[in-house]
Amino acid sequence: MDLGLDVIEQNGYTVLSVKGEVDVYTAPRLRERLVELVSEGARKIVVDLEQVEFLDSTGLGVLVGGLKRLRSNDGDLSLVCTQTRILKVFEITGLTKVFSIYNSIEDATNGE
Amino acid sequence: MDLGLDVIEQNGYTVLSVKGEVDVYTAPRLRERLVELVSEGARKIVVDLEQVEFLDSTGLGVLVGGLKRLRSNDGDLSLVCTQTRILKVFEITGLTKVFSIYNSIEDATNGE
Amino acid sequence: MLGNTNVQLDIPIQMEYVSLVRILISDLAQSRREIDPQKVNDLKLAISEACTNAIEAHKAIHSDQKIKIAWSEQPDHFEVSIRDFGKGFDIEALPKHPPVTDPERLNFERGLGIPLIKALMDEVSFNSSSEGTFVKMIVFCQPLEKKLDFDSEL
Amino acid sequence: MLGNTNVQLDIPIQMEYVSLVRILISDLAQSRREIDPQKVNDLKLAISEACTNAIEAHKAIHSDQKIKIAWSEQPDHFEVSIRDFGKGFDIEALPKHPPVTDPERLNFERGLGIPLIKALMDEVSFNSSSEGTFVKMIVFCQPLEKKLDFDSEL
Ligand SMILES: Nc1ncnc2c1ncn2[C@@H]1O[C@H](COP(=O)(O)OP(=O)(O)O)[C@@H](O)[C@H]1O
Ligand SMILES: Nc1ncnc2c1ncn2[C@@H]1O[C@H](COP(=O)(O)OP(=O)(O)O)[C@@H](O)[C@H]1O
Repeated sequence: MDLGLDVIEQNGYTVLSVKGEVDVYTAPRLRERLVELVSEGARKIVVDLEQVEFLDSTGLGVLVGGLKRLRSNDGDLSLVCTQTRILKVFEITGLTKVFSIYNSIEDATNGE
Repeated sequence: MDLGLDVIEQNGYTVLSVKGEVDVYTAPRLRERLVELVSEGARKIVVDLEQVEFLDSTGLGVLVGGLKRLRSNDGDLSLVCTQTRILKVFEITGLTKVFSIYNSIEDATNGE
Repeated sequence: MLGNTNVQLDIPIQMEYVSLVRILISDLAQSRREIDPQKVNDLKLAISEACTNAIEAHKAIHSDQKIKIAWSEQPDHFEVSIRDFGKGFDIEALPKHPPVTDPERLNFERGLGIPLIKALMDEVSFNSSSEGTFVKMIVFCQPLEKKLDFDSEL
Repeated sequence: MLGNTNVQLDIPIQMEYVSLVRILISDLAQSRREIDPQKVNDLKLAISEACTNAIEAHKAIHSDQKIKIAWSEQPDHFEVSIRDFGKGFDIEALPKHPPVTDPERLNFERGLGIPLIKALMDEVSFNSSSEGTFVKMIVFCQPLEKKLDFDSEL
């Protein structure tokens, strides 16, 4: 199972676009990529979930871990997500209140 | 599992376009439709297999049965098929020598 | 107990098989009955969480025994169960997460699986002992409206 | 015997489950190794034929026992087996079809399943007794060139 992980720089933000299914088998790759980005100096990370087909609690955990790491480095991690089935997972777990979730990469990288 | 069965008349031929997977579960519907068409008077039938995703020996059997029924009524049944994976099944079983197989509905309904 | 098990799948103790279970269960749910596509997504997520836990439970005791997923159909619902032979757990004793507004919340990267299963399934039961765990999940085929306000439960 | 069974699926005696087996097996073949897509199609067809025969064998004796499909992985090949508990058959005694040029050929709508399995699989063995039938099929993962000129065998 492939997990697509593409990075672009936009407007001072590092945008990580995730493609495919994020579950217990693939989530470690997402975690590694986030850790790498932070260690390379990224502080404002946007994780674009628009092409994610499936996301489970392991995926949520990785995102929470990333947010924690960035906040403790004076950075932030926000999300792009409009898919109802993915948003639902954040809603049920209350994580919509923890993450800033945007409708588009443009919105997420517009600064405030 | 749905089997699409669409009929159009073209150039004096009855064209039955099959869509989906033809296996032991769905083949009876194909058989019924062929029997119906013959009993309604169709004699020159073209079975268009271009949208077939899967065809097993039960499907082959139904087509052989249809051909037999038509030949014994002074009719004929020919096929439209260009997909290699479907053609392969006809080749292995020698049925390429039993059926006329065309590249398009146009070719199949051009007379001869 | 399960009424009438229609399909049973045994998978090895490797995380890469969880996606196979999702494919199987979502195909079953979609092909067998009229069902709300969102319910199929819910089922895929719940079964993933339960299988992940089952595989983890076997890994924890270095068991290479397969876990068993069973699917059965009842007049108005589907039943999916996951059986493992790990050392079990006490569902009542699971730690509660701090509220989402608490900064401490960020220290909890795990523990979201069972709350998700409970929120997504129409009914769920956990039977766990030192012999292993049996999770039974029920989804009604006629879509039911379900409120998604489970913050307090997490 | 099967080396190492990775995945096992039990299905009920209903023809609509054959498509489920195809989905499972093709997902396994595609996700586990680099494999020629045409080989995956071959495997889907062979497994369909074998499952159809197994279900028919159970229907013939009104058995509602499930049939068992097992998947295992070896260094250079996949092994897929189908076990049923029907009354078995003698593969040597199967009627031969008339040549395709014989007009009589049109009277044979059946009997193409086993020839297809034999032509499509890299190796196949049938073990049949009054207790049931065990069909083992092997597909090499590194694509092999295979000539498709089996007319004489049919
Ligand atoms: N099948 C199981 N066998 C043993 N322990 C389990 C099982 N399922 C869940 N648990 C326990 O319950 C805890 C919470 O599970 P869950 O809510 O899914 O979150 P997570 O798996 O992320 O920890 C697990 O960490 C584990 O200790
Ligand atoms: N698993 C099985 N159990 C009992 N008989 C079988 C089995 N598989 C095949 N057979 C017998 O062999 C015959 C030929 O099988 P096959 O070549 O697949 O064609 P078909 O199923 O169309 O007859 C079947 O009709 C059946 O009598």
